[in-house]
Amino acid sequence: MNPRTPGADLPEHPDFLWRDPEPKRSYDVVIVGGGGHGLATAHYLAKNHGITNVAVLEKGWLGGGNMARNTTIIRSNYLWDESSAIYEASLKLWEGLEEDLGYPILFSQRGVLNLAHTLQDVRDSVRRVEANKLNGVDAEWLEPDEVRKVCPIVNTSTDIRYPVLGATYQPRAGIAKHDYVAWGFARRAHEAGIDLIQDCEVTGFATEGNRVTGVQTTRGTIAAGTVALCAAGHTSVLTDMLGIRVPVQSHPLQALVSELLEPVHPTVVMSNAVHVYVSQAHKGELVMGAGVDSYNGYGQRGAFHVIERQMAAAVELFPVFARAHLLRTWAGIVDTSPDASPIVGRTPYDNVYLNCGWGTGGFKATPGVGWALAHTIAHGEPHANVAPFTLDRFVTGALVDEHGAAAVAH
Amino acid sequence: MTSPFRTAEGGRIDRGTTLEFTFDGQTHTGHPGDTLASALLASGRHQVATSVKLGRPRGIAAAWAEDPGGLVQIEEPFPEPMLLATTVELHDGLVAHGLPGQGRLAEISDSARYDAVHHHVDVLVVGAGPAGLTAALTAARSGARVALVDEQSEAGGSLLGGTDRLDDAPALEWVAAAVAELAGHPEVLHLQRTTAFGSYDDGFVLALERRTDHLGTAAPRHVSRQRVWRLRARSVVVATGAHERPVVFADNDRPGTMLAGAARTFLHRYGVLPGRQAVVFTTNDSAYDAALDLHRAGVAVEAVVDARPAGSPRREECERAGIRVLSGAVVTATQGVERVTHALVAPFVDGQVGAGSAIACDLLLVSGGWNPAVHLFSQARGRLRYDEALGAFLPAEELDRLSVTGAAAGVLDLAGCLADGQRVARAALTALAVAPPGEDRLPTAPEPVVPAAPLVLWRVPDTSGADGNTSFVDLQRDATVADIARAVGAGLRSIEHIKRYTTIGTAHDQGKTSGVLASGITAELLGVPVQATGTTTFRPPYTPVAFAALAGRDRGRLFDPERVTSLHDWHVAAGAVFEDVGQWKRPRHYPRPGEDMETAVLRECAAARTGVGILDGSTLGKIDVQGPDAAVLLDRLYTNMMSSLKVGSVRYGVMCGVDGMVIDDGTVLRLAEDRFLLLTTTGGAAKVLDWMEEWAQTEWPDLRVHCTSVTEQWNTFPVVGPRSRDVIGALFPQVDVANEAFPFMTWRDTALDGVPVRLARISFSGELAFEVYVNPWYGVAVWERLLEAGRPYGITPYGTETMHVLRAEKGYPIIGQDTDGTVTPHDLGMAWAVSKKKPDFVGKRSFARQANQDPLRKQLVGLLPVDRRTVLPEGSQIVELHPDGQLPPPPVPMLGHVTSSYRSAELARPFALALVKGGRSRIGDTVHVPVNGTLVPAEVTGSVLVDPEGARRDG
Amino acid sequence: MQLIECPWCGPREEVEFHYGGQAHVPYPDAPAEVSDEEWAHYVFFRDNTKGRFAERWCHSAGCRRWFNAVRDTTTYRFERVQRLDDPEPHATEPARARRSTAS
Amino acid sequence: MAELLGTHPLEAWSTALERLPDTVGITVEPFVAMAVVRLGAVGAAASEALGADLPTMPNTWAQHGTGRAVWLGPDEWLLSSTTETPEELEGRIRAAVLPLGGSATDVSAQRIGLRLTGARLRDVLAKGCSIDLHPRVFGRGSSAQTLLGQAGVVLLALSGAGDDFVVLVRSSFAGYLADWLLDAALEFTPTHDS
Repeated sequence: MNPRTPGADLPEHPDFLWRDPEPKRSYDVVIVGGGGHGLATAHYLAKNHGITNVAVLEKGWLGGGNMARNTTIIRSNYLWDESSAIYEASLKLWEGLEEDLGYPILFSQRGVLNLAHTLQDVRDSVRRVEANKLNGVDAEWLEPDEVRKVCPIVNTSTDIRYPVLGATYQPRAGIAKHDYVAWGFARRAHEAGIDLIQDCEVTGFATEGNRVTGVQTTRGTIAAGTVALCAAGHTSVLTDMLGIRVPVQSHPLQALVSELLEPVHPTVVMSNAVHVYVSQAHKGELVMGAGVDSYNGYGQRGAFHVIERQMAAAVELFPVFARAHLLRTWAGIVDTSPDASPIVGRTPYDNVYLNCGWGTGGFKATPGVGWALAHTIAHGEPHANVAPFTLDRFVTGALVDEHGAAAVAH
Repeated sequence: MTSPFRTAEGGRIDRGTTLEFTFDGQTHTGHPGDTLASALLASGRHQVATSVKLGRPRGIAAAWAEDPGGLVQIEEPFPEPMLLATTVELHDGLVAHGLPGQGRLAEISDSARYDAVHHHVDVLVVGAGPAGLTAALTAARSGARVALVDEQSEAGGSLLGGTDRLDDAPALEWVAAAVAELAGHPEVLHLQRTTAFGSYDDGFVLALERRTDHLGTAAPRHVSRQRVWRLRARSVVVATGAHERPVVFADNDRPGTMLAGAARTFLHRYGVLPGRQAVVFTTNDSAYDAALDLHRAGVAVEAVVDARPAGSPRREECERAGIRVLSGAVVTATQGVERVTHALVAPFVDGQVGAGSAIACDLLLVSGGWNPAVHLFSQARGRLRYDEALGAFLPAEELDRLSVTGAAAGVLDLAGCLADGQRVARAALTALAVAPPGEDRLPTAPEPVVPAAPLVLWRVPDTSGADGNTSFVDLQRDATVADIARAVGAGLRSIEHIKRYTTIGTAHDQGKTSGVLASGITAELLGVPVQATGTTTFRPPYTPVAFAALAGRDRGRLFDPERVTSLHDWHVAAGAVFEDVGQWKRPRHYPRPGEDMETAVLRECAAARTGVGILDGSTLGKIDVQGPDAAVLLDRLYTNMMSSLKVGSVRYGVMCGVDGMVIDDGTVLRLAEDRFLLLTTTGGAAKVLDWMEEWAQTEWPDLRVHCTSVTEQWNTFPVVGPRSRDVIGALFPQVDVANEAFPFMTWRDTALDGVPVRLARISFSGELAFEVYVNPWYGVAVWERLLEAGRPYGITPYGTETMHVLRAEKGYPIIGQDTDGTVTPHDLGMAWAVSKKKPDFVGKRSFARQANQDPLRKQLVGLLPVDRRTVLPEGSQIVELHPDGQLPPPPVPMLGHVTSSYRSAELARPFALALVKGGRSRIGDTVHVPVNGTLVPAEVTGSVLVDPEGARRDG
Repeated sequence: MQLIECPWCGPREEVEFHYGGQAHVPYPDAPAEVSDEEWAHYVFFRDNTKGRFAERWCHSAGCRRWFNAVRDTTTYRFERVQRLDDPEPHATEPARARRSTAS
Repeated sequence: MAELLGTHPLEAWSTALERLPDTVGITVEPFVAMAVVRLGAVGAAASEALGADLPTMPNTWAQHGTGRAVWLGPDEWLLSSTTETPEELEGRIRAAVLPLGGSATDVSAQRIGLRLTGARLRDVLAKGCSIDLHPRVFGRGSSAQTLLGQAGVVLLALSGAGDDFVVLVRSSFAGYLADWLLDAALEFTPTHDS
């Protein structure tokens, strides 16, 4: 028999992951949302703070939202101090996560290139690289010939519509296998005695003054000492129940995957001007993200013209992709905020914490925000890494405007 | 090589022509009409590849897109990864090989053409089988606009693989007549080799037409290889048939194991015997046709193994033919190495497997029932229900504009499909208020033998001792019953988790045969109804589509429009180096032979500062604003007062978003009491017009004002420099260009040879300057006249780079370069442009927010590198002065960044503009700018470095 | 890819339209008099309804007219479109009383 | 001095366009005066002032004096004139509609026109125009502002047979659209291998 194709399969999952418990009547902490952020928060509550009387409520299946739908890019080369701080803290955790979780999450630090196609792209890129260096984030500016060395298949010829003028490069950036990450956190949380409750949709909250006393669900009312909302695109559905206004809008964000291909793409490439971001995942499939659909949508699907435009950009920048095949398309629901930065921390309710607005940054922030949110819950004080991302920055005007500064999405 | 398994006659191949192709390095032959798979089978080859994970031999198991076995890599005529041998039409010179797992992309770029076409119809029928053809005929006969698309090379669907008869003649004669009739209807579009791969809202269906693939190297290059049809139908009829489902048992992946229906297709359509000695294992009646047909074709059918205790009414037929029928029995495993040699058959009573025996065979046909191809229905968000009797998922609801018919709707007999296709088409027409045709006769199909109820059997209990580790559910992923059992044992309940744990359904075929099996087996293991387990979501595309096909013609030059001014050809001829500004191509500089950009720009700057230069500023956005309330609208949208501007005068203005951040700036010419001409930034033109219209339409509909884009209506040529007055004076003698007669920030209308020209004293450089506005019809002519008039003064065309240097020396910001969406007019030092008089304007309220009062807001200032040599890279960050010249360890606090930086001919040193925290209060300070590892000291200055007193603008 | 009914031009492809977010969020009559918080709500805060949602759209590649629509954000289906001068009152429930955002 | 010569943005494309077969004919329309008219209520007064009716049905155009009147929006039209200069046209229209609260703007150079004729022309347009151009739907007198490829256009049907159109496009996109059309027409061009 021929040997198996190297790389074309994945490590086995463990023989046991978690059990499906019946919800108890009461928990010290109830985390709403069984995605990456909720599960990571549960893990660090137990690991760092010994808080284990915790329930994670998931309306569907664990890790089934954006966690299962994103393109798994992990990087920390954001412009502003506040952003690079949380994402770099997260990246450092990623670097030890396989060990921490005892799970083969396939974190692969293959680097990320953010291409520049216009003189303004170049200015913005240099600005970001210089800021990253001063913040201790690995970053460099590459000229086109250096870009070609890092990723030979990028079209660096000067006669294309928007020639590559250079790129920022973060060598420590990379990708991981999203399901493995979610399940790694879930298994650890389960082992710590935390209840992971699936098919449990929150239908309302019982409140007394400025406190939430219980969470009403399709599986009964659950009393809660502290509540953390980690519902990403569905955050507004929950905050509407609480009468809290949150400045997030939920949009479809599509992604797609090709068939398995021999290794051709050694890194991660992102381009804003020619909108494309692509990596070649562990089995050999090309994983790509498309643009955010313009309108609000909870449908986990988008319009196909967005995909077509994405393909045009992909073939323009990577001519060798011409006959790769689109195998599957899907969409997540990204919760975007006015300044393209997250909203984490206190709410008008003393015992309710908010975690949303991550837009396209949610996956890469998973361990970082889990760590910080667990700390915030445990101490009743925002962790330094999330402190800047308050809800009331929109009132004071102290935004952390990542798209204003041409931050690279995703 | 010969084709020993080719039948003597029959099939829909052109035996008169022989094609040569190469597979795994071996040369084979076939005929037009063959697929790569049928040609390989004809040569006796079943194994195509080895499996991705376990390296087990895998062969052709089906006849079309549902085949989980036969993945190939195409090498010639052009490398293409991972196609199914069953869907590759054979052509001369085809070179391919089996694919163990990963496909290979060509190193060279694909020169084939691809395109997309929009097409609108009343009724779109997907699938040209019996139901689809009938539906298409009914729709066509009503005179409606119809499209019929089918993925195969010819119409007929399941009829191509059978011996059915209609109107007492071979059914394919009816197919031919139907196709001919459709061709006669002018409003019918009939496309074969066209796969509907995506179904979206409002009757939008995407289909991929493979136009030239089957022609191989003979494909004409000016015709697109593949075409995406963007079909917009008022009503969609899905007649996509059904996929036969296997039953899972030990070593069910061994080559020679094939779906029963596929064997019939290979026999009848391609004239190929898939084996010599067959065992047929079934849970339903349909496989009996395969047994009988193969028997008639000379295959020794050793046994029909029917899992149903009562067997089938067709048993007698088989026994008359001398075929042994074992009812209440199953195939438990296969034997063989690279090809089936034996099927292990055992009695099957109450779900228990008894002692078995081996039956020799080189072909094992399997039928576990049929899965309706509900993909397009499900993609359109139709709900599915599990049908206990069929053991399959069926449409559970009627969708607006989309209906399902025939086998796709669970109708599995020919007469039923014909009637259903007609019924659905007539219903669709009625819903569209189109009168269904009067004359719409259906062909008569023979009465079908009433079939016995099928048995729903997902898997045969594994008695091989392998514990389900060789009972394959998803062959492409090497995923087995044991894997599902492990997933369930791990605590997983959701089919989505099971899919991710086992990777079932994630491969090339996206679970066409494995999806429902996985649901069934999972439900069994969990002890829940299949309905509760459900399926994973069906997502587009139905079958894989090449990236290039989706990119279509939006590649190369057509990837994104290139916008140019009427002078573009002149710029090219003048040797300009261009810069992309939005979609515009703008000359960045005009190097002379031997000049690099730096020298060219220094020369161009010197000309503008000491003599005269000329710029093509035509890309600036221009908006004509008219109406009695025009001034009111401008007062509300600009931070400064525009209503007080006098007719004949010009004013610079700034616009902010509601958040108080600068979004655009430019000059405003008041043409009349009720008319203004606005100039915007090049990149901001569309945005500003949209912005103005949005406010005017949605917020202040009472205002009597109209905005019209006139960006391309006017060429704009700034003539800049101390000698500009001489040039303008010379070309327009009728205009009094004296400062008193024609002061700064005013405009005058004049004409040149009868062509109206507008002159405006606007300066973006601080120098004496005149902007010349003219209809672009005459742009080149006027530009050349200006050059002519300027020759005595050495008039020098300059580009955006010089424009930037000149404006930066004067501290004029470029919105989007010196601002980033977080900058207010005050931050730019433009409080003077923010009206104190106006009660309100868009953005004003935000200025009062706490963060806007912060003394440490970033402000625009100048930076002068102390060494007078270093050109600070734009984007550089600024830090406090570190006297020891060493940076402390990170994080190092940052003060701001360099937004613009140039070498100045005028200052004879480099300079920069920067946004610096509390910048204006730091003027005079020295800060550090890290540049490639060294700290460059720079002095913070005011932002206006040249002619701060503004003495030059009047010449 | 949807067909969107422009109240003037009739059904056109989604790509011809520009999305304008929540409808019926009026510019404050006297911005100078509203609190920072009220102002922030006008500038940054919009409903993010799951289900029927009153929105603004502009037929930007066609007649360039803005219009209102009621669309279901879960199915994306347009329930109806209205010209801005449509006298009919808009079709969404009034926003419920909100808690303060300050914390 | 010599009189100022007009130059057309598509001069460089003229030979390529001339080579096209009649089934996909593309010719550059001569420069004509064009003006955008904005007018709230269109009634007898307007018709009288303008000396002609403005089409009030969306997606239509009508002959207007020596030129055309194209519906662009509920209060917006594009008027052209083959006999007036741009200034004359704007001046006349503005004078006529100003008293009625309207406005007029010279846009003669804002767009250029291409005449598209031939039996396969609809197939060419279908490669980038998403609206239904079937003569049953888009017959003579129909017009649409829409996208052709990635360029915004105004499309006019001049015949009832779907074989005669005028496309108006922003001048700065003219080159892109010409390239796009030539590329789309390639398969209908009896060609040497391209």
